[in-house]
Amino acid sequence: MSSIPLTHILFVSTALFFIGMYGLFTRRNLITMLMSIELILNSVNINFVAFNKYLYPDKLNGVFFSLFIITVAAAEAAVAIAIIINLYRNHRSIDVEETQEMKY
Amino acid sequence: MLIDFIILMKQELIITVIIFILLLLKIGTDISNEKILNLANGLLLLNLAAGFVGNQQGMLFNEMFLTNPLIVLEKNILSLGTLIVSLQSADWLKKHDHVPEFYILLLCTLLGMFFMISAGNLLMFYIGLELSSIPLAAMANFDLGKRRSSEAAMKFIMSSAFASGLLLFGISLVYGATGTLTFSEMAGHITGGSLQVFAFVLLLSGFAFKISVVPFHLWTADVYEGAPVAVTSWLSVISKGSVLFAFVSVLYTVFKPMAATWYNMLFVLSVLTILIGNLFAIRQNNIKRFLAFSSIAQIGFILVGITGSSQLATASVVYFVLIYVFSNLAAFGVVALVSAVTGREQVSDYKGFYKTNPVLSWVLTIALFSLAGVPPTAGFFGKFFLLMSGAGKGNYVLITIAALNMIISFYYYLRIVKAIFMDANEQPIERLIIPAYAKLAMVICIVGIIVTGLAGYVYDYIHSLSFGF
Amino acid sequence: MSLSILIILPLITAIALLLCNGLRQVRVVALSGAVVQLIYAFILLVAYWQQRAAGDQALMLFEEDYVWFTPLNIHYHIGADGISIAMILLTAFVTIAGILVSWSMEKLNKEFFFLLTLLSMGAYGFFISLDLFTLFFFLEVAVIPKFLLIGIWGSGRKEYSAMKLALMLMGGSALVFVALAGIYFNTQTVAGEHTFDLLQIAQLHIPVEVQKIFFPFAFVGFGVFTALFPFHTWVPDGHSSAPTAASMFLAGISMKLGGYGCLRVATLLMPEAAQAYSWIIIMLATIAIIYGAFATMMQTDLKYINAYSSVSHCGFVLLGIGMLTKTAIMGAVMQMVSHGLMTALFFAAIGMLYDRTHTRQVAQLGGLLKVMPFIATVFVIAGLCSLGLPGLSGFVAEVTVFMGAWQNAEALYRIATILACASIVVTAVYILRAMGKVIMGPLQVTDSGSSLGNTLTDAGWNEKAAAAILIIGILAIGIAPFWLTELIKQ
Amino acid sequence: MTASQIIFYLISAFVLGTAVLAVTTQKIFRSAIWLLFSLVGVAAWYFWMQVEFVAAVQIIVYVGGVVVLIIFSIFLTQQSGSEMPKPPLKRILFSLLAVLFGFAFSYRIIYEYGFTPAIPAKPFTVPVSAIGEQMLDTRQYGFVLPFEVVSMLLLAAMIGCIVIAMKTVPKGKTVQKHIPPIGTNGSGKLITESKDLQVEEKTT
Amino acid sequence: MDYSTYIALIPLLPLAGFVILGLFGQKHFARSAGILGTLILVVVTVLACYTAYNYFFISGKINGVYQPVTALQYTWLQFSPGLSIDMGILLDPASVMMLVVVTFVSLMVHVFSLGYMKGENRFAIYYAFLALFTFSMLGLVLSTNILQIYIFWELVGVSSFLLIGFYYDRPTAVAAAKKAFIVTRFADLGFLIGILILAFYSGTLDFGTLIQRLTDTNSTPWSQIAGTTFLGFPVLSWALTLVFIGGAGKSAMFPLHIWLPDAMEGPTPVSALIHAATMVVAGVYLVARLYPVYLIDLSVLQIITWIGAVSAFLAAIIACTQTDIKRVLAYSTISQIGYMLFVLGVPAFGTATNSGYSASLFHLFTHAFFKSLLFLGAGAVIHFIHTNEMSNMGGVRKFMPLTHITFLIACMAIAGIPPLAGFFSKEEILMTAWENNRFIYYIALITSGITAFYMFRLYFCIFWNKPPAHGHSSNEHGEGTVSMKLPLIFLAVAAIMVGFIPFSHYVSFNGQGEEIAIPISFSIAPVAMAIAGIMLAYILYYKENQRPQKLAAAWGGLYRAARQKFYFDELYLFVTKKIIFNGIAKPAAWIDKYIVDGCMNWLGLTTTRISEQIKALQSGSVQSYAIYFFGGIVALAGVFIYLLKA
Repeated sequence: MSSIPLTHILFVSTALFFIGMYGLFTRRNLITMLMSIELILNSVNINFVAFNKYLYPDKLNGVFFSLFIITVAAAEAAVAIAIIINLYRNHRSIDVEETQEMKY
Repeated sequence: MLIDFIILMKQELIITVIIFILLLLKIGTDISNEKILNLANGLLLLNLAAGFVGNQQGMLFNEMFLTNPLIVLEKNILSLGTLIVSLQSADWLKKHDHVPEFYILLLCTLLGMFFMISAGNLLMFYIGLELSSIPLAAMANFDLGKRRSSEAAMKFIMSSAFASGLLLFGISLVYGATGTLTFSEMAGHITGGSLQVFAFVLLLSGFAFKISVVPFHLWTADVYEGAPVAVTSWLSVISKGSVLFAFVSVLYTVFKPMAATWYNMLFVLSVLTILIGNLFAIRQNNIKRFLAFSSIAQIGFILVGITGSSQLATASVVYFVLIYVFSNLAAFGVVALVSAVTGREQVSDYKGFYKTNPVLSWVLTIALFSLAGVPPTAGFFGKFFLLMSGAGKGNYVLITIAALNMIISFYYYLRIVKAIFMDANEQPIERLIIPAYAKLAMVICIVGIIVTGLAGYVYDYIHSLSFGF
Repeated sequence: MSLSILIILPLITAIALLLCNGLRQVRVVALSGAVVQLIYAFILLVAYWQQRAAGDQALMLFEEDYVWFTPLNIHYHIGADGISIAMILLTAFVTIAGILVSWSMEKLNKEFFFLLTLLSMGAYGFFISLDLFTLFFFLEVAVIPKFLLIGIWGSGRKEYSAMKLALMLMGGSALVFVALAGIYFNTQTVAGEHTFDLLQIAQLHIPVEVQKIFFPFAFVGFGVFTALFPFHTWVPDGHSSAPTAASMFLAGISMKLGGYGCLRVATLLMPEAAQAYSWIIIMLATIAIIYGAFATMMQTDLKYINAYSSVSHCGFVLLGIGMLTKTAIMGAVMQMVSHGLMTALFFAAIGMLYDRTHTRQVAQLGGLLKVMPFIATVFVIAGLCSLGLPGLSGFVAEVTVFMGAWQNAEALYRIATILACASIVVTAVYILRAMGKVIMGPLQVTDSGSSLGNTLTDAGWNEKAAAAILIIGILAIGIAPFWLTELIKQ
Repeated sequence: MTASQIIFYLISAFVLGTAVLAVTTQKIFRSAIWLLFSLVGVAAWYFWMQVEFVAAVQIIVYVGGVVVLIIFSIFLTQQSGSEMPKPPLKRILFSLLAVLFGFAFSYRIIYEYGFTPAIPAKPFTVPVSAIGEQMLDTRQYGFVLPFEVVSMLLLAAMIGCIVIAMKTVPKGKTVQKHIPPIGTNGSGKLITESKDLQVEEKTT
Repeated sequence: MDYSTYIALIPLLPLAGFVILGLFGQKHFARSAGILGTLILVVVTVLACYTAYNYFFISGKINGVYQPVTALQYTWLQFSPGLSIDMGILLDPASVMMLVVVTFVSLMVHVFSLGYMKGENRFAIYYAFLALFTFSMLGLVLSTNILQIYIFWELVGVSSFLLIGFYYDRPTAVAAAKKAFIVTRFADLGFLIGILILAFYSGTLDFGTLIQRLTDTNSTPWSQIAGTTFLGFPVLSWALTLVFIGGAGKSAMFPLHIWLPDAMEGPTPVSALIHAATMVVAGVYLVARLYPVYLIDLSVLQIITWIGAVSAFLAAIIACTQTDIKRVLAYSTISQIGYMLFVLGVPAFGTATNSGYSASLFHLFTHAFFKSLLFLGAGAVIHFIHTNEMSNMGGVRKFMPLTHITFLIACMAIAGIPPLAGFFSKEEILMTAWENNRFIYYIALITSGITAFYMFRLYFCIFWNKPPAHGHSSNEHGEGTVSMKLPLIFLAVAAIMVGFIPFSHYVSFNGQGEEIAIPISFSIAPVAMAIAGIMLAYILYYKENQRPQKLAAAWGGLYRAARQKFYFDELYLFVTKKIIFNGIAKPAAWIDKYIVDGCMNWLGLTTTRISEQIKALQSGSVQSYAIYFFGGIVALAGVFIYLLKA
């Protein structure tokens, strides 16, 4: 198990991070954008846990951090969804391209 | 231990108590908006007063919570700002259905800010940051039926989530590179290698997002425009101020070994910020949007000050934020009042404002002058000291650019003044009756604008608490 | 003797103005404030002479020094030497005249006088500052009232002019700021601190290479205020759009802030750099003088004429400073005072004409001597002063500049001096053209030739008083210049 | 290549693959399901890394909470099954380029740094009890403060959600609150308030 | 002799008169202003004569010379130690002579104006201006300091401006006033620069010290100024030429003479005072003041000679063709001043005896009397006929016998008929010219003939020519008041008498006095010339006839050219309008408006334009915000990791 180099894990987490970012950049639906953000946060979680496990196993900083991230992410998602729902009520759409009233 | 706990964390505790009082009120009784407003403002005043009692230095919870007189002062500045915002939003809130919720959210963000400023640890910092921004997104949506309000909230929460994703990625890399989350331990591991620079940039972007540094500023204007004025003023002043405080202390303590790198970064960013902020502000027609871009430009000036990285710089930044609280809130106070009564927010609506509302006009004008940095308002002193501390590094190119940009910023502030005093208008904003709370807020702001600058004591005091390297 | 009173007096007046009700009160308060200022300025003059006579050889008298901002070693440090006293007197004269001239504004009287008083406060503060910070503070204090005065009470393209003026002046002060920062961080007092103190900096030697960097900033920065070519374009627009009193103030005092700053900050603190760059200054000043004069010839609006001629005249100030000889600098200071009074008088006269005829176009006016002899005479006196007639202040100042300038034996300086001398001919041409058309010739008030002659009135008592005050000042310098030279000799 | 390694790469491939699908599929509901899989994959990964507690939290919070929330909101806002509008090709290409470049850039930096583990690799055990104790510990390595603060965050988020997402009566009635004399003055207010309270109690 | 007790009153009394009449005249002295002004002048004239008497006869010569006396001196404006403008009163033969001339002529004009200007709207102002002029002129002649002379030089210029433009609602008067001021101002530019040069090298502005330093060949100033050249000419030559330009402008010398004929727009008494007797000779006086210095640099004196001679000749020719009687007199003035100047310079060609100085000032002295007489006479005529045009006059002798006689006396004086004043002074001039440069002598001789011709042309045209009756039969109008007659009589007496004063005995270059012996035989040629001129005038103009027209037609081009004043005005108009106005001023204003100001506006405009162009950055799409956000991070990190390694 320790034969898996840390960089491989980091490769995966980084890749996940950028997949999420890709989704954020391209998805027009706000909910899918939110899902992309969840991916990003997950990749960070992986990072924390992996660093904790591989590099600094004597303390649990990374693990705790990831726990808090999960919590915060949940809260964030809840608020975001509430906002999206309200947006839907006001705009009858959750397409990000259609919510560009304010610009320039 | 318990005494320490109570004394050192007094401000956070008081805020928490207030939150719960309001929560209980909300759940338990049917109480009129006016009463809640009175109560909330009273409690906030109490909180502010308590902030000045018994300043101590110390840390709690294994360096997760630090405090010292400067931090207490910073919190007091934020409390003061909160009080002013609360007073100003009274008129808007009276008509609103969710007054206690507004206060709860507001105070939660304030609490988050307090923890963020006091954080001695990246985890606390992160949580504080999120606590100060997630409820804000909800607050941005507080004009529930308004399309722009919900669009603003959406933009804010999306940008903010994305920014915190990047910030977290940065934090994870920092954690990976240093093995610790505690600031004091971290500093020893900072070497300025390329990974650390990358991680630093990610962290920086997190800060930069909150204080709207170009190119991380794009959300600002839209959110400011769409959000209710009270939230906008809160965002532009208190939220920014708190992140700035945290930013300075993180930069000066944790990343001190990388000073050469971040100095140049801030150089580039500050120039960009001032320039872009100014260029965009020139063109704005919505006064809130205009204030958004102007506040971006202000942040550019603050960055110039931060590059100074001396005791002077810290003091100047804190001092400027204090002044900025007064000036920007004075401006927003008028805008809020006008917006609450008439719903008009365009610059052109302010044409002929002086004819109908001389007092409000003067308040707005003085506030704008302070933002522009015109003596004898405090803004002049604030900007002067910021630029001076920036100049302390000997980088006069930066200072020259900043100073020349003052001309542009001057232009757009004067544009508003021109509209108020000089332009004719068929339908000027009608004569407004200034409610007592708003009046109080304005008086506080104007007195602040005038006294903070001219009384050298304020700056001296802040300087004596400051640090630098 | 406390110089702070000079700042406090206008401040009190301004606050009192805010509490006033009705035009009558406002007038009384504003005027009495100005009178008290003038009296105090004279008291200062006398006190100054007494102290000098008593053998006080200090560089500055009436010094007051309080720490303002400890961390940056900023002091509220004020004091006066002869030059300051002269400028204070100038300010007091122009202030009172300005208030008298604007006896009845069309609107917002209270605000008008308030801003005017504020402006005078800025000028006083600037002239007595011995700390660069305080100096800068007052320099900028004076910008905004100008903007408002022009923008609200002005005429023509007032918004454009007001904005242009404010922005260009702001640009100037931005450059000044950079210079201040540079000076500050390159000084080191004995105590190891940086300092803003003018007197201390003058004694500490700023390294030459540093001077060479920051001198242009300081000089151009202040130069913008005093219409340094090619940064003079705010002058014509600003002056011509401003209401009379504001024009008087702008040309009479504000432009002098720049000259004073060029002298006190740029030249005296950075003498080596001034030496090195003096040829550029001379060239720019000469261009301003000659080119301003020629540009004036083409103007058709009286205010534009005076504004462009101000560019030309302020060129003499810069020329004197750039020549760096004692006499020339003395001449520059005299020119500041003289031009301040003269141009204020000119603007006052133009304003009075405008109030009555509602036009400032030379082509639409004629022969006004017949219907308003007093105003016409004032106009003539101002014009004659402007073209450097001996017996009036303009000549004294100009000849001193020339004398001083000629002490510089290099060819470039000589040519510059000759060109500057030549400008007095051009000045004569445009002044006489304007005078010949407006004051003399057949009576004409509008372009259609219809005569408003009978409805036109001569100056009222307040206008007479305003003009008289300024003329007294002009004559006092023109007939007996020795007191002024004694005063500013230091 | 040990079994553990194989599992690792399998999980990695699964996570990345489902993630890619989640961000590319045109059907929103499918997208949510792919996300669910991806998150489960991550949870599996935590198991593989022997941080079971985190894995459990991951499943409970994400799979059981967030994704469900997302699916609900999809139902609330969307006709499920319908295709989502495609983003313009330019944006796709541009984003792809940006993301690939960003990935190359970041990973290169990370790879160069190497993150070599401490040589005597300590065993890494995460007993749940330790987590529990530390979470509420005020001493060294205690996390009680962030725990409490996060609770405030959750409270705030909850209140925020309620205020925003809750259906309110049409604005017209509530606005009239401060104009006493005309029309439905007092009653309108009462109705709104009581409704608020009812809904709130339910949610709490 | 102590002069300081009263001498200051001489200039200050007229000043006081100016102030009083200027401030209160119109209100309180509307009628009595003339009397007041005249009384002041009487006092001043008495004082001046008393001073002259004291200077020449009481103090007399000390060590064989009339010592210059600095009666008063105050430092007025200190430039640097040693270099200051002093206000003072210098008495030496020349200045005392001028003092008498100025006060006397001024008094005459004051008196004459009592009648001439009676009923004028701005009567008090007129007297105020006269007083101002008198003050300035007195200050000028009494100057101790070269800048003092410049100051009063300018002041007489402005008084002249004010008086020419006295009829301010006449556009021609305004234009003439402007022209006079601007042309002399232009010349003064030279004067000023000359002063600057002289002051720089000598280190002083005081006449005495300056002359002493620059003439002492052993002194440092001398060696400095002698060793310096500019554009190939010695600096001293430059300085003196420039100073002379100033003088030439004031004295209306060719080619700066154009203002003087136009200046006749002013009231005639003013012309008599300013543009005949006093101010216009200031140039001569200036050269005389600095004569010792000029003597060092003979080349400048030669220039002066030529300019003087050419002016004398050309002006005389132009005078023959003019029909406005005042213009004839104006050109005659130019011509006479030409005499005064060339005689100052002419010794430079020959053995450099000093007699030129005396002769010049003598002519100045006599000229003042007969020329002001001529002007006042012309004024009386104009007052009577209400026109300046010669063609409208004729046969006036019947109505104005006194004027007729005095005018004749003056004409004879200027023509150089013995034993009138002009004869003596002109004789001295011709003698000096003869001794030094024959060519100049012949020019002068011919000019004197022409002078006689045009003067008598004037005389005949006014008083004879046509029969008397053409509308001006109102006998009672006649000669005007006593106040207008008295000055004519006084001046006529003076014009007859002053020639007999042994002028060179009192006023000479070195103060010692000199004897100029002129043999009777020498006088034959000039007197013959004069008589020939008079005869010619008699033939042509005594009776109305066609001869003048025929003659004019015969001379064709020359006549037209002279009639058009040799096209000088047109030339100047071309230079000022086309070159300076269109060539410099217009482009300057254009550049200022469109280039300099354009740059500033462009800056502003560009800023707003850029602002407009970059607005797409804020596209409103939260996704593009995120992309910029990420782009910012990558750029920042990339730059600082790979490009700017700390």
